[in-house]
Amino acid sequence: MNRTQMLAALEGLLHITGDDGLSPEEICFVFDITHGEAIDLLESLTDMYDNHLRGITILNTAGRYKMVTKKEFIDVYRKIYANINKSRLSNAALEVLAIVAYRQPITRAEVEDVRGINSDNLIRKLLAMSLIKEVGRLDTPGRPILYGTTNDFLDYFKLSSLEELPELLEHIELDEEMEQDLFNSLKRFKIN
Amino acid sequence: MNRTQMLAALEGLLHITGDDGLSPEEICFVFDITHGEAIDLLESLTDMYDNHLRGITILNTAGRYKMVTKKEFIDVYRKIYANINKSRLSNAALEVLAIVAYRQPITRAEVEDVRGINSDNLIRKLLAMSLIKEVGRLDTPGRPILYGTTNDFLDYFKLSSLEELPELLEHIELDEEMEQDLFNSLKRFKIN
Amino acid sequence: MEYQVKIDEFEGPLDLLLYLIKEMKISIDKINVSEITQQYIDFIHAMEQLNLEIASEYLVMAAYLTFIKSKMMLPKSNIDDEEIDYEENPEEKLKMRLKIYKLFKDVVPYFKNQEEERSYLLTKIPTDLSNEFKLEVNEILTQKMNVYDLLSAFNKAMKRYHLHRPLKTKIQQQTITIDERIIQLRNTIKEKKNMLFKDLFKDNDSKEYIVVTFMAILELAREKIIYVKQDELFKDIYVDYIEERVEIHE
Repeated sequence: MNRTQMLAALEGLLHITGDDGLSPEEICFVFDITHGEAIDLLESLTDMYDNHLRGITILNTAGRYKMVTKKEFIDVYRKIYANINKSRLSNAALEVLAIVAYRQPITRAEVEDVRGINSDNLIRKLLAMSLIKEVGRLDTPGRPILYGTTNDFLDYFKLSSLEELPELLEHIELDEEMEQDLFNSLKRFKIN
Repeated sequence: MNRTQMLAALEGLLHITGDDGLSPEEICFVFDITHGEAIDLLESLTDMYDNHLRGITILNTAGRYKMVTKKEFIDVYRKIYANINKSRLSNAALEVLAIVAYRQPITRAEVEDVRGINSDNLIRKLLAMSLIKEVGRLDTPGRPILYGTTNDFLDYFKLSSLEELPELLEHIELDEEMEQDLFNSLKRFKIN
Repeated sequence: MEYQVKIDEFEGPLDLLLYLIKEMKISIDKINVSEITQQYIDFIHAMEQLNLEIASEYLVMAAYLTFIKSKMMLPKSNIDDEEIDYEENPEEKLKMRLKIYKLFKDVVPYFKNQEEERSYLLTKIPTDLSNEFKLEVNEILTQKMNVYDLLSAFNKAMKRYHLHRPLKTKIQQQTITIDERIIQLRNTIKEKKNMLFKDLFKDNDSKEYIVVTFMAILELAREKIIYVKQDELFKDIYVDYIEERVEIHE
């Protein structure tokens, strides 16, 4: 892989890793290059973004490099953000709601583990909209709050009960595994 | 805001919205431009990505535009995300999807008539994967559920809309009317 | 006749019929029901002899083919009345079914290809802006959503969860292989000549690192590069470097 290709691949990699970003060590590992070469690649890419009128750039925080938007267009971002949140649930809020609905009762930490992203504000928003509520506390250190869905949630999605939620793939696959186990044990039974 | 700035801001917007992407309507709203101008901006940005050796590009699926990595560096990304493009649908599942896609809205019984074999489990799985969904019920005894494809379906197969599906009759010496006849006759035709 | 394929490779009786037709190198329009019926039944018998499970639909089709075959052998005049309209030619019906099924089967490679192409294009989690911009609470949700939107959102989160999961562990695993650890340990122990066993584990407490280190120690001991000793049960374990013996050449 030549340098130009590495730059393009690094751009792609920074895109996928999003807010997590990349450490120089991870870049060394991926391209099999030295630390110095990794830093050099990052600097070249940052220069490319800064020399052209681009909307994104690379930020180095706490030793990790991440792709971020430039501050100058913040009003544009605010405008779309406000609009998305006006008449409907944002995809992010819907995602949190879906995780709570299917995995309830669930703690904030568990929601964040699935999403891989801080979800504090979204949980507060859903609470304020009374789509979710506190349903108890977990009996572990810190006694974290457990969340579940509300009757308003059922109303909003026109459900008479939680059983009406569409089935999850993992349940179907579990069923199949159990069937397979049963089938195998039957076969064994036959032989003996 | 001039055109160059709009391009930069659009790049930032696509970065922020990530997997959610942007609809042309949202772009019109943010920049206060016409639909044609929005499409034009998107095309210019895509050209910029394609003309230079860049790691990212713009994809249009299900009518939304999103920033994605280019295919060519997939092996690099696999080093970090081991599970990239591992799971694939079975031929049987693809058959069911193809039938639903071309014949929607369609009942399970109709799918099974075409395939000549029970497809209950496959339909359950495709529902759970949110590739198909219930779109209504047929007004016949038993009120069977009608299925159709979802936006996730379009995204999963890199389609901007259902119109993009290839012509089904391309390779067969039947015209549309004949095919409809065949299909109608199928409905009356039960082997058991 | 020996069969190169097994019944579980087919998606159903129609798929099996299409295979047999292809093997006979004829088009659907040219099939001879009597011949294809024989082939089909022979195949089913062969599979039964292999004790393979055969879905009931295959047997229903066998019965149906036999029915068509027998019907065709009857003189035409024996079939009468109004039902003729679509009952008159079950052979044509079968051909139609095969053609329709083939339409969809033939489009499967297209979907397969699209699925693969899409899987190469990766995207990112939407940036969380709720800290930057104040998150307003919607008073009324005007845009209708249904449970499928909810399911879709859940699936998206799970997909991402599975995709991103191996990120950290994988890099950790890859950072140190047993061979690399052997070299590291040999150099460290050589330098210090004598070390506490437990000190070899202290720079990293990940499970992978501990396992890799332990394996490396075993390997070094096996190759007689180090010597592991313990004076008494539950006492500290020491690791000594074995000085290279001077090879005496004859």
